[in-house]
Amino acid sequence: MKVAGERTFAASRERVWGVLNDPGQMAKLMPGVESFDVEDDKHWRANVKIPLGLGSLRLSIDFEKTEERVPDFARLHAKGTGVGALMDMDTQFNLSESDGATAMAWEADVRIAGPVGSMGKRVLQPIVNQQVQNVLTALDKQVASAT
Amino acid sequence: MSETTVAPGQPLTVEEQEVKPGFIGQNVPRKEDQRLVQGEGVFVDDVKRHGMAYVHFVRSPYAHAAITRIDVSKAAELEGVYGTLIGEEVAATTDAFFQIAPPPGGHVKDFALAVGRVRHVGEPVVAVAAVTRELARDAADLVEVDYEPLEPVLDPERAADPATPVLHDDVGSNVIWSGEFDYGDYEAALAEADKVVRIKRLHFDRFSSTPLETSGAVVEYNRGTAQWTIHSNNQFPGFAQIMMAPALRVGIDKLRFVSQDIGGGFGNKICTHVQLVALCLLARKLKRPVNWTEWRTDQHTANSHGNERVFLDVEVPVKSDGTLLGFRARMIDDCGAYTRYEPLGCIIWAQVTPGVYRWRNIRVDFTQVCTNKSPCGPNRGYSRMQHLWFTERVIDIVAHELGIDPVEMRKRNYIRSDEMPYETPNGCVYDSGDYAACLDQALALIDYDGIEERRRDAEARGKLLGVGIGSTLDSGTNNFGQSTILNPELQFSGNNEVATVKLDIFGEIVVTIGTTPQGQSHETTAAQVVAEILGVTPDEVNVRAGHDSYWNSHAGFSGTYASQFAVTGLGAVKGATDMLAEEIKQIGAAVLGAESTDDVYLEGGFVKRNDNPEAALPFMACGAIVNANNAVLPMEARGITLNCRYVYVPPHQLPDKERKYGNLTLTYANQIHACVVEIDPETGVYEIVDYSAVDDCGVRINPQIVEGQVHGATAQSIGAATHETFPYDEDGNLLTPNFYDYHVPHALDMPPMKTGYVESPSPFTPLGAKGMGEGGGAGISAVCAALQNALAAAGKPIVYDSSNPYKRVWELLRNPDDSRALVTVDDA
Amino acid sequence: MLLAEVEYARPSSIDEALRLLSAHEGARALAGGQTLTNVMKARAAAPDVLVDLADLDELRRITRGADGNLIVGAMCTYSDLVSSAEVAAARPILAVVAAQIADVQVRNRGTLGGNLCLSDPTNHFPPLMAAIGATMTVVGGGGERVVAADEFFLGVYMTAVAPDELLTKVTIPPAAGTGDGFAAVTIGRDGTCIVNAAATVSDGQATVAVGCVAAVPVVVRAAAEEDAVVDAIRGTALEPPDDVHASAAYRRHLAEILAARAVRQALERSS
Amino acid sequence: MEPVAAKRITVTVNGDSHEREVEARRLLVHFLRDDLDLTGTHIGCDTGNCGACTVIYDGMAIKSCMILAVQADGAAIETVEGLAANGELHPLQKAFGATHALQCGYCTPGMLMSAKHLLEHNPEPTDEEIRRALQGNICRCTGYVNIVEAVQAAAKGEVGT
Repeated sequence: MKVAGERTFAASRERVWGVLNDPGQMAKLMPGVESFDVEDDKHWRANVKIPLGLGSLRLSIDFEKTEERVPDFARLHAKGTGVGALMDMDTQFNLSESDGATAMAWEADVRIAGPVGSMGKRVLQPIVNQQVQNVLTALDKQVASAT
Repeated sequence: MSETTVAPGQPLTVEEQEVKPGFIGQNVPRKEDQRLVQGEGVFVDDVKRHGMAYVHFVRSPYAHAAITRIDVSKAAELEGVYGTLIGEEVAATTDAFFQIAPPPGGHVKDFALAVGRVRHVGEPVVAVAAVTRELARDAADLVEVDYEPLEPVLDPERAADPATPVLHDDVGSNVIWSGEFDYGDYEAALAEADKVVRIKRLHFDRFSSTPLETSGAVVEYNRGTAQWTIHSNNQFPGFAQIMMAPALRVGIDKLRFVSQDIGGGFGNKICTHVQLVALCLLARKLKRPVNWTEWRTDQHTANSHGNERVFLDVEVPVKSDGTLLGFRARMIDDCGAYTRYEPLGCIIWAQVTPGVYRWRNIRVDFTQVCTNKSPCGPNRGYSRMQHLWFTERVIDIVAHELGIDPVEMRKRNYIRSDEMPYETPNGCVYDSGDYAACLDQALALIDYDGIEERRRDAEARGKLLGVGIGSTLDSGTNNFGQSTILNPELQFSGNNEVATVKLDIFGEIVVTIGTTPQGQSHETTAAQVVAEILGVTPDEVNVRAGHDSYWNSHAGFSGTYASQFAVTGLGAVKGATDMLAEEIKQIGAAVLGAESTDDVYLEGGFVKRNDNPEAALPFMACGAIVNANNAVLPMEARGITLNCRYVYVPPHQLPDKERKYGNLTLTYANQIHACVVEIDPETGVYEIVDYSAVDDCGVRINPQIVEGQVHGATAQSIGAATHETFPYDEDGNLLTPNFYDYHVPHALDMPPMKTGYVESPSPFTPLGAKGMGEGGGAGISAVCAALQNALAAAGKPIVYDSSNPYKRVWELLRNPDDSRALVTVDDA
Repeated sequence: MLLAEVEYARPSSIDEALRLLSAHEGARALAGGQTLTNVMKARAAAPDVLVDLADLDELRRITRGADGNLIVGAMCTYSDLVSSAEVAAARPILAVVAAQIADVQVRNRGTLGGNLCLSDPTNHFPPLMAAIGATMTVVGGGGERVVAADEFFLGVYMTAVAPDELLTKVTIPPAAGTGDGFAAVTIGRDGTCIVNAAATVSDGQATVAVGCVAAVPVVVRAAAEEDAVVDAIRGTALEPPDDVHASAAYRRHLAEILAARAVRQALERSS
Repeated sequence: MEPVAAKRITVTVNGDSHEREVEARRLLVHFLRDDLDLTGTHIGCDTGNCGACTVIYDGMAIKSCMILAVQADGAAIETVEGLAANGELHPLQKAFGATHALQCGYCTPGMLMSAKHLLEHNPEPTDEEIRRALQGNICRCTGYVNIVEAVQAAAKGEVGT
């Protein structure tokens, strides 16, 4: 399932880049993070608990930064495993600065398998959209508060 | 025990077909019902054994991936877990299943569990056995499997491209089988044609009959005798044994198959030998009986789907009056990830090469490929359904494009009753039938003459009304020799079924058949035939329920599949009963002092002298004398056992492998369906408002049961034509893995159904009957044709797919030209 | 399918239920269970504790308030709504829609509260509640609060009801002078909704809520004419999910057609 | 009263009272089939769509795969095994046989229970009402034609003994 969008921040490209590439701040972006471990600057692992009305979905997600061109482009691969679900995500963003504001063009390809996957896109797509919104809102806050 | 068989090729004599009026042809109540309406049937999950373990399969979440690590330790440590089974153990203790395809397609390595690589979502990777169902499921969640995902192959049209990843490295490509079928003189047909209609692409979608009872088994292993008892709902034990025994490296008699009641099969329960081998290994390893009951989601993701087929570059030479001269097409069949009954689908369609039409010049380029989807297998109408849908779609499109009335078009091209028996261009012989008469009845049942008025009435209500016709040929009693056209090395041909009929010591008549019925009422119809011949009532005939290979009343092709019981099963029952009748008469004649068996007859459970009916010997006495008092028998009568086993063998010959020519099946029942739909042009939502199905299966042993088969098969094809489909997303996830998204017609979805019949007795079968269980395919064609007809008023889009959910109908309404681009008509 | 291990309690009072819900992390209220049980069978969700509301009779009542409002307890089943004289008198559309949900067996168990708290995008009731201006009474440790339908649905499977709260009743204004409509395209007759729309018209104004096109019902208000409503729907620039039953474009199209049909029904019933 | 992972329950099935200790997660259908050996109630799907497991629960037709056994504590349940009385088949059972309303027989117990529930609430149903009442029960063999006929025959008392 592919999702993509554009977002503009009233901040310099360096600041946005800083937030996006600081694992510690990344952790704050993700919904329901219970623990976050940094193995090295390219590999992180997070245990998240995504809230669903029917009981939350626990996933352990391994992140790998597969490509990066400071200060405007990075690609991430994320592989999540949990009871009832298997998540596989490729995401990338492109930053461009114009008169003080930074535009972020992002896209993500999310694949979900397992029983949760069998619940159907009808349900999953809105859930993914929701989580993406949460991340972006959190990102706004982080960028605003970052110095 | 006496035994007789009919030698292949030996024609059945005429008087063998003459059956006295009596129980045959009557709606006698079903013997099966008494237990089934009380919930006293024994289905496979009802079988329980002391200390039985419950098995759960850990299945692949990926369509295509390498297995890099399997760790079952956490699962094994869970209290209540008896043990596990993984691919390496399977590969070490069994051989890969026998492959029907010749090399290189035959190099597919198929094991009971994935070995090193998974090839479809839902493929079993690990088996876990525990003390309860729930614990087995819990333990499965503790099994750790690491996968390295590979690019999935999902599009059959691109599977053969060299650039596409290969599923089975030993095969070297994704092509399982391919061959050319060339009959008549296609070039001459092109030359003779006034017009040539070309259709770029037609698609027959995946679906399955999804029997309400999923697959399952309870397997016991006897360590002392090294024999397995397999209580299962497998519907073709003969085939399962042939597949399993070599894989398990044991003799066939080590595999005892037992079943009583089976909750629907429709072909979908033929290929469970794969899971059964895993269960046999577990039962032996764990030293305890094991129970496996497939979940619905597993049935959808990993059981046999009906073959998906694409028809490309279709070319139809035709005279301007609509006379069809022939057709040419490229067909690509998608058999999924593994070949378990395949590539038989590559030849089975050829039983009905020209459909019900007088097409004489045919050229088909047929290729079967594998993809990362659920393995395919027989599904009610197996392989013929796809092809017959193609012929009906072609007829309908040609009629619409040439502006010829579809009814006229069909009548002009139907094979006529006066041409029966009719030899097709590829040497198949249609035994009997009157397609035009069936069509007339079907049209009368939906009041075809009033259709234009109903069309106007629908228009007034803002609806588009359309009428469509579909046909099907239900070819039954396969000649397995057709498999040698695919693979000349195969040693399969002909067909057979076994029945044993005995008169027991206290006079009970006991019938044992080799079949595995799943609702086809074999106990009842067998009793009708036996009662007819022995002069008793069906109530006095005890037919054993189900199948048990230890009854020794089965043969290599025993089972219930491919529309043949009325011929093979009842042929065997009739043969055995005729033998028993003769023996009873011998005893009677001897005891009653008659000259010969011609001087006595059977009536009401007695042997009676023709000249003096008062002189009568009860069956009970016959049974007692032979079984317990035979010193009184004259010497010449002492060979009599009153236990007669008969193997029915149809008069098949080996086909010509080079020409792909010969008679591939014995009988051809047919059905003609007519359907009226109303489409809401704003939404694409449509409703079937009128429906008729007319059946001709020769002599109807039990009309009510025949009609029931027509109803059921029609419901399945209406489901397939509307909402039942198995689509996959770009990652190879099945999007309809359960009945929530895979919508099966329920009572409110089904239209009022009108049925009629024509009886054209088969000249080739013992009772003049024909197999008829798989005739429903006509419904898919009828619905497609009705949609096409209704949409003619909305830009004449082409109905190009067998499955037409609302979204597709809306697309046809929105962009009629997209589908119109599929068709061109050229002057030849 | 088989559930993961779970604990079970059947409280005899709302307070007891609330205590259990707040005392146990991962506790979920169990109403009719016609969806929750299935999701648990698939192990797509695994609550640690199920708090069965079956014994809370006060949640099973259907009454009329002094103001004429219809008050439906959260544990009332679809069958209760179909056969209720109060519903027939106050807001018949509730019974009309309830009778279209799934099948007899499910209607005998499934509850209004469960349907709303589940907030599955294909459910019938969320758009209906939004259109007819129902309000939900939610109780928790902090006492009781009333939430309008517009604010009640937060996302797929997510509502304003927190894990330690309960939806106790739904208050629905009487039909007086208004007309209601409901239109849906379903998979087979009375099957799962592909798109559905509910509408209410009163004094020339229409409130229309469309379901299955977003995480929560999409509500528009416009003049009570089909064209105005269609324009309003178009104005929301829907981005519906694309799945096995319908493309986004098809859902977008159906949203307009069904909204118009729901309004047409509502107009017929209001006059 | 604290949550429990297992519970001792008492359930009346076809008039007989049964007391058992069950895990909280055990579905009623598995309780009937595996614990009480009442295997006439079948399972055909994972999602509560097929109705093969339909039983009558305190007078209501429900699907026993969407309710836990512990929820049924104190309930009175009727299953297909309870339809026939003193060796006499229920009129619906006779009608199903007489009209060939079953083939494989797997959906039949659920169909019979849904039909019984219908006739208890609506003794003279129309064909449309019968189809609506059986909508939650999938049959893959009969196309429903003869099932509707059977329920109609039973309603009209058109079945002999």
